[in-house]
Amino acid sequence: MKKEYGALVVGAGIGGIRAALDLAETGLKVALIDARPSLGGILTQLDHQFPSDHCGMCKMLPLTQRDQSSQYCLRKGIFHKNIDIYLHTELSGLEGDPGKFQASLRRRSTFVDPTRCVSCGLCAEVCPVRVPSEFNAGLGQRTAVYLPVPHNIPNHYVVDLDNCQRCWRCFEACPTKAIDFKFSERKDFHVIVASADEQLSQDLSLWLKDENFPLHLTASGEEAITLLASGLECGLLLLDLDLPPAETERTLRRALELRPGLAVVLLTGPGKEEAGAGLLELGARETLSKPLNKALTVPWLDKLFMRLVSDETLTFEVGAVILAAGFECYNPADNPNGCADLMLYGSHPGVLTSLEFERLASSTGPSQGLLARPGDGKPLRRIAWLQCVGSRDVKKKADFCSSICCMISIKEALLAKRLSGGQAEATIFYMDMRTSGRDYQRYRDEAENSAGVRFVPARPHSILPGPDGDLLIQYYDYSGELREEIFDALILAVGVRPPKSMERLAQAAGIEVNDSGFCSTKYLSPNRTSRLGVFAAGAFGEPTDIRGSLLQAGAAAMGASRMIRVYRGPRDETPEAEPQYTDVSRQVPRVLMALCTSCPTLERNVNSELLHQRMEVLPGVVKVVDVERACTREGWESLRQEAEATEPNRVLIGACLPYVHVPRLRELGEALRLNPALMDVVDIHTASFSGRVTSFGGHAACLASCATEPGASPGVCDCGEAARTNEMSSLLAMAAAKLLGADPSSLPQATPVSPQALVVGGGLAGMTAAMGIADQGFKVVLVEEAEHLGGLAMNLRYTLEGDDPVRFMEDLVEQVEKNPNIRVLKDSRVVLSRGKAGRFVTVVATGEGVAHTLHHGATILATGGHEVKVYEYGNRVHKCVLTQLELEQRLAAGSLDASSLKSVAMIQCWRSREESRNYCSRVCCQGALKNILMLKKRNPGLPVYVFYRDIMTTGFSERFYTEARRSGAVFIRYTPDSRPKVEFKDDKPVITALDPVLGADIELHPDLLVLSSGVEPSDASEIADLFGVGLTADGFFQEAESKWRPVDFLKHGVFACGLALGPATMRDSLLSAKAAAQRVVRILNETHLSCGNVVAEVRHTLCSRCGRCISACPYGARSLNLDRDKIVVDELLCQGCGSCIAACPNSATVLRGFHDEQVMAVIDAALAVQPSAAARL
Amino acid sequence: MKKNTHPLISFTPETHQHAVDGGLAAIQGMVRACMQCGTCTASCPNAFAMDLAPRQMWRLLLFGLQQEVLESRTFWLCSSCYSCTLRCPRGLPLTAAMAALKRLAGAEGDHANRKKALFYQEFMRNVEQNGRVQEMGFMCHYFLAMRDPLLPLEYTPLGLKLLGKGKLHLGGSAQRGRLGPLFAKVRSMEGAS
Amino acid sequence: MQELIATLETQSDPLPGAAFEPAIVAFVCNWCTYTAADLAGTSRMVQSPNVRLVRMMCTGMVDPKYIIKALLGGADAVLVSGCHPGDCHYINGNYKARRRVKLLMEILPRFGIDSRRIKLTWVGASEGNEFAATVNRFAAEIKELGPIDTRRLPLL
Amino acid sequence: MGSIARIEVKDGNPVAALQNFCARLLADSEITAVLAPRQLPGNRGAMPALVAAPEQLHDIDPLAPSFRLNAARMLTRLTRGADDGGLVAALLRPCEVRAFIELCKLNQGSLENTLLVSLDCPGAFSNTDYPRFAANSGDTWSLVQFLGTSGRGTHGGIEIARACCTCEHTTGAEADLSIGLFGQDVEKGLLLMANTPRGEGFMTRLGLPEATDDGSRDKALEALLAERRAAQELMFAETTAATSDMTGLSQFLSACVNCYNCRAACPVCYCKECVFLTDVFEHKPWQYLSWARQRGALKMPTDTVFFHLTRLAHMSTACVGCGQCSNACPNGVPVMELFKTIAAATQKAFEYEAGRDPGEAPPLSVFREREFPELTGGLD
Repeated sequence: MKKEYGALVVGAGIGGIRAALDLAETGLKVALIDARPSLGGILTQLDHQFPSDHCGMCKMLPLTQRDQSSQYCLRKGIFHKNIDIYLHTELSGLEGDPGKFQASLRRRSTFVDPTRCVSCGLCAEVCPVRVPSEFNAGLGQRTAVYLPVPHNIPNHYVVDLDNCQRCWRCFEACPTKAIDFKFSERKDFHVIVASADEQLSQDLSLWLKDENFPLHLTASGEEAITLLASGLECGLLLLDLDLPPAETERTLRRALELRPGLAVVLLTGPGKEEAGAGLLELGARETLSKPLNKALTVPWLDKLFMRLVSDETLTFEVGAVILAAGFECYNPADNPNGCADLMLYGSHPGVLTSLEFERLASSTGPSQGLLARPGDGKPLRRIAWLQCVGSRDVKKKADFCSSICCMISIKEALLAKRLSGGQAEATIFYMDMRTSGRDYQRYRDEAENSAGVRFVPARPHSILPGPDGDLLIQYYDYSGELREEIFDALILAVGVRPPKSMERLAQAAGIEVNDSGFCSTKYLSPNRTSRLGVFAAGAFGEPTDIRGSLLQAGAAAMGASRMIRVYRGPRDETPEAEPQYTDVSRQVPRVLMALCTSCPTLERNVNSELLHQRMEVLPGVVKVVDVERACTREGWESLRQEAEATEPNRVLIGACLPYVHVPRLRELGEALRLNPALMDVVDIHTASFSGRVTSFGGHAACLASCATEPGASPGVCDCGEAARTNEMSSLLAMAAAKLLGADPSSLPQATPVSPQALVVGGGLAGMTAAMGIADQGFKVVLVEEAEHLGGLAMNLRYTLEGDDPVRFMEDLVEQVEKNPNIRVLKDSRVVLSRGKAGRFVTVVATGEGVAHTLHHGATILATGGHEVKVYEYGNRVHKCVLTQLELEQRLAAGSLDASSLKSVAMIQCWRSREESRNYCSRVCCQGALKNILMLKKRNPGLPVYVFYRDIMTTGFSERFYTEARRSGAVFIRYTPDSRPKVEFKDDKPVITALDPVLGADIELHPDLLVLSSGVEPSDASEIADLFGVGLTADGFFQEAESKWRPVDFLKHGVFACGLALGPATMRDSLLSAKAAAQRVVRILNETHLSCGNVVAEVRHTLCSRCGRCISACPYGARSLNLDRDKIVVDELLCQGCGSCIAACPNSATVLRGFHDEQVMAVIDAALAVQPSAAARL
Repeated sequence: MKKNTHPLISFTPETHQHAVDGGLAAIQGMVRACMQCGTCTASCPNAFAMDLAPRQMWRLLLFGLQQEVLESRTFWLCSSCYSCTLRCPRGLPLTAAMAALKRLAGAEGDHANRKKALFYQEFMRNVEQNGRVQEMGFMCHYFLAMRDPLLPLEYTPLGLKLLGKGKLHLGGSAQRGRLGPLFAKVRSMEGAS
Repeated sequence: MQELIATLETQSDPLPGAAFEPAIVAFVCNWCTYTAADLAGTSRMVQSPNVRLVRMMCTGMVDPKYIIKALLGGADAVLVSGCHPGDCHYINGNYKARRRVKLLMEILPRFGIDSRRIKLTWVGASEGNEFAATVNRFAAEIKELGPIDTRRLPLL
Repeated sequence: MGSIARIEVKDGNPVAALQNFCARLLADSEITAVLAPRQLPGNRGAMPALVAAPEQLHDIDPLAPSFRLNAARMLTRLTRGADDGGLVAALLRPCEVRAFIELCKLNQGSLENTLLVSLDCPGAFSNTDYPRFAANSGDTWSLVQFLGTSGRGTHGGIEIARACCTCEHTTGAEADLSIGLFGQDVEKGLLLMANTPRGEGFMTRLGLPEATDDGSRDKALEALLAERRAAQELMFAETTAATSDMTGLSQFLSACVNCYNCRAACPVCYCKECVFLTDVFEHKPWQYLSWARQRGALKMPTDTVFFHLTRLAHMSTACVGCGQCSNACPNGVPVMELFKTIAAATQKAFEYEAGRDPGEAPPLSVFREREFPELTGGLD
């Protein structure tokens, strides 16, 4: 099987999904694979994300042309017409060059046929195996046949062959025969044994007698080869290494020549390890140690057989590859130094990892969201978090910060408070609280000040068992006092590690990994791996949070998309045509109802005749048909034929798992030329399963009647059947009522797209974004207010990582200015903008007073920021006071002689991380370290004192903090309550401050005082007004959603990136710029943008123009057109939430698919009393 | 210094320079990467008896306050259990630094420090020879080394008390000399680190 | 149409003395509670059969009319359930829904519709068990409360 | 407290004094017209008239205890989208002022284009009662006597409308200017009070003599409000008792014929067309039949209770209690009683008062992230 895809995305966590969506939305076909049997990565296990402390993943779904993808909870799964998903699949090799890679994949069988499995769970009920559940992070058990994630769509059971005991009970229990252990193929699986060991041959033939494998015993390699050459359909060759070495090697080579890919297993004895290793390299599959014993050999052989006949190898031709294999949580039990016991992890039930805590707090977790201690079930009321477990620890091979744990712990502390109704006391023990995101500090402050979370800067080391199963934690506080506290639980904020499969994956993809085992990327090309055409997305290249992962994924998608376009030539000028549907708006509704009869439960539990009869008399229903197995292609084919004959203009399907059928409805729609919005699938399966004996909306007749029949148990009697039939009729009637009222008129006309982008701001982010768009063949106008391109980044002289930012920026400016697709307007500003996604008209005025009118389909705002001006602490009065950036420039220019200095002091977080600039600027810690290391390089003995609150060296920049410490810089923590005081004597600063470690005041007389003043955004209020977007309290752009839509605005078609969006390093700016560029390409790539099927419309004759809908609309999709005095809806901005329809008192605004008439008819149908059992027929 | 008395320590670059020139520089180098997490203090079984918690001592050391460091009895109380070294997330050779401080104090310190250094030296020599402390022999050697005729009198009440409770061993040991190789190994390891 | 009437005529009144089974109409949002309900269903969680789900895109689109219609039409109770605060797929629809439910809570109970018959809950997409529990608790509560009299009365 | 002036009354005729006042307004260059009640021919009461010419002011009678319709809706037509810069001065009852403010929040009218002048309101007779009152006592003397009693007691056996008896918003401090009657000797003079910057501006320009507040108005008002509140409590209690269950409500509304006059007369029911008159409620024949089958019998026309409950949900937070619904009902359904009772509850629930403050957003248009925890059992 060989398929062609635009891109292959490895890893279907959020990073992979984001990258896949970004590419799929631009029309590229994407293969999305994951080694796990489920989608969603680690986030399937995490229910709560700050700052909302719930989920919001669905906000990642496409906003335009949204009917191309699923419209349901993204944690449950995703469907997109351009994405093919392959689960349980790993990349095994990547050959070729960008534009035309040959990717080989190995797809491990789950042994369950997804087209048959109805997730009834009978298999798991009979499975005798119990192993720790991965989904619940080991808190709880699962069976060997299990649901990997209980809430996925589609959700099919999988067999974990490694833990299977081969009792075949699941096979027998499965009502739909979905489980396939290939019993029938055993007789064709010939096993050849080449061994001179007679005992072994005898044993094998005895042991395998009952397994039904044809066994061929040969005493030499020659014989085995002869057998193979004779055309025997051999499945496995067991090759004994006790045969002469030359013979074994020859046999192996020959066997593989005759049967490429043949499984050859080496039987090794003591002393043969080396020979075995050599033959493995030649292509042998694995080794098996002699002497063999039956208890191990038979299951092994059996499972090997099942793997060999069930697993698949896939080959794809792909233009580019995105690696988004995510990360794994550090397991304290894995610690090579054996410190797990010190933490009591694994030995005390109250010591949990943060992942385990997340599962405890999850309503799908082992305690269903009840915060109770595993083991004794004690409610958790005193909980401690211990930061940096497995991070920032050189002894645990982690000279990096995991970046996510601080915020996770704060969130978990708040979660604990919430879940316990405010009763839980939460304490976080930390070294530095790394709240290094735009709004993170405020989140922490709220946790501390409003919610009462306690933050203790200490690192407890001794965790001891306390009384009553509690934990005793001892620590020295900053004053040197020994403290002991009792806690119900200790949560270890475990750091991240590269995925366990990293080595294999890196080898298969041909990429390099860094010292920490993550994918190696360069600081200033963060989305690239060491191999051209292979990109890193998500947290694959550096530990990062959701927001960072999505930015990284967006950037990777941009890289891949650009690569594909570059190597595959200009884009296809004839994009796939949107399906054309027949206009049925003038027809009388004709509903075809199809009921799936594939499930045995349905037949057994429902009175099908009665159901048919009831459905046939429903208004509008022209025909009710049975479809066998609607879940299969054949089923749909028969349905299509039925529909072609009946010519309905509405189709209602009663089946199971409605979400699964969404893609099929599209196909059926295309075949019938009927809009899928006029079709629906109802889950009748769940109702058919219920063993209950009640009817809806009336009185349970059956209870009374059953009572009259002694011995009749509920659910078996006819009344149970009647109740189920009632429930099912009611569900179908409701759906039919909704379909009947569905608006068949065609959607508003699609908006033609102006294929040009406008980028406002010519700094690093703006230029990068412009390049990202221009390189993909679209015109860009880049507007810069200043007379030169470059912005803030032009002031940088060096980076921590050793790059040359000056050169980088000069190159970038040159590339931008030379790019034929980019038109640069310097000394210019936007004065007017109108329009919507796809069609903006903007007027730009240049310094000379020339006005340019631009037509563009999308806009990127990258207005940047600057270092905060310092007017306190003697800056601009005393020459000895500098900002970090000024120091960097002076050091680079040589105007400051480091060797002449006697001591230097730095103050971090100067006037930031407190109101009114209550955010971490992200760049100052790195800036300070950069300067420290430069000073120390030039004058190693120079004393440097750094006053800091928390050092925010997230990710791999942590190692520079270590380096700065090693170089001898002294770091002194201060709090906002006791900040260092600066006075000047003889023009020299005198700093007095409290050293919290010593509990003593210190006084310094440095030559130079360097202030980390942080960054602030350029004043963007005017631009924000012009484009109808929002700003945060700090003047940064307010994105649509800080985590899930990090570069979007609520107003679609306008995007932001760089420093204007929030404090950012060069790397951050590059990532957000590339991600934003890809979002723009997504719009420009279309010739027309059409809206979704669920979209709001105004009935102008009824409208009183009160404007309630305008303020109710969260997307700004509505406005009052003053010229026409009408409320107008921008159908591209409208996401179909229906806020407007509830706000409108007289239904002057309506939502397609949810007209009042429809909803009220559904309510009527829901409340219709079904005939009772006694009265049926 | 456990109570927050906030004494004013005044730094000038000059005192720091002096410290760097002195013997302290090498020890500073051992603990420079310290980030004051306090794991060492938390792990130290003797921290309760120390006048400066280990974390505080490293701090003084990094500030270059040689006198304050050497006046402390903290490093003398280090029993070389290596807990701190094992647990330090920065992988610093803390026990070695303690030992280095002992040596520095012995070499450069004042009378009080010499006294402690000698006590420590004699204690360890005694242990190395006997496999455990032979209190009598140890004290005799210590008194001799101190060359202070009045010193034994200071210890007489304590000695009698211990003797009364049977806590003073007067001599003779089957363990004699067995710890030699162990001490040699530690010496070589500390030399290497 | 004749057939329809004919079928409808086969219905009989509830048997006297039979246990009361309430009819509950649940307006649930597409993104959170509907998926939770689907999860509860596909996971075969035991849940009360008394609830009919009416899928809305968002609780913010639940018009007060719908709730009034359901209660007058004989629903013994109405459940409105959506995403947790801060979680709304559409930013803030659930907050708007909360105000509307508050409004109806001030109106309908004054006419003898017990306030317990109107319920607002937040159930996230992964909280299948929470949904099942909510529904079961609610159904039990309404069973206790007895049937609403709008079905019985010759209402105007 | 803004400045206070005195409107002198000559010849014991306050109506003439107010006509004169209107003339002064009209003389101001900024005022293009005056909207005020004008006597209808044949003692039928007063209806608003838009007077642009001063000589047409002779029939203006803002004091007639006739309240044929709520003029707020009329004023919205004069102000929404007006752009010529001139102001319409409107002499309104307090409930009209408050209804107008509500309508402005809903973008139906504009406070920018009007000078709101409210009059202390002693109450008015229903449309059917007024002609009887006027026939009995249609002269100035009886009007002065009526004003003196502030609408208390019966006047020739005729009581003022119940909405007015139970009204506690008898003054319109929300208007730019208010005219004080209570506690004044209306044969001698009336008070004019400025409440807004615009009101202050006009006060200066009108050149009326300054007056001081001697407290007599507040005292009279206090006494009146005490009675009104007591009456209101009684009405609430009666209505609540009568409609405490669905049977009661059905009886209460039983005379309703679904004519929707109440909603047409309601000043804050601003919809161009009520949803109950749109295709949403144009049911198919089979729907009626199916309902009839479900319930056994179906009252026609349908949806009566549904209509009133929905209307309560839609407008009770904006209800100003003017009573025009009852006034308009051809079948004597005590609509006002029901709506005012419920409105008191819903407005209290949202700490809202219809018409109190133009800056106060309608409760269903806004929300807070944390509120009403009792609805969800205290859980987020």
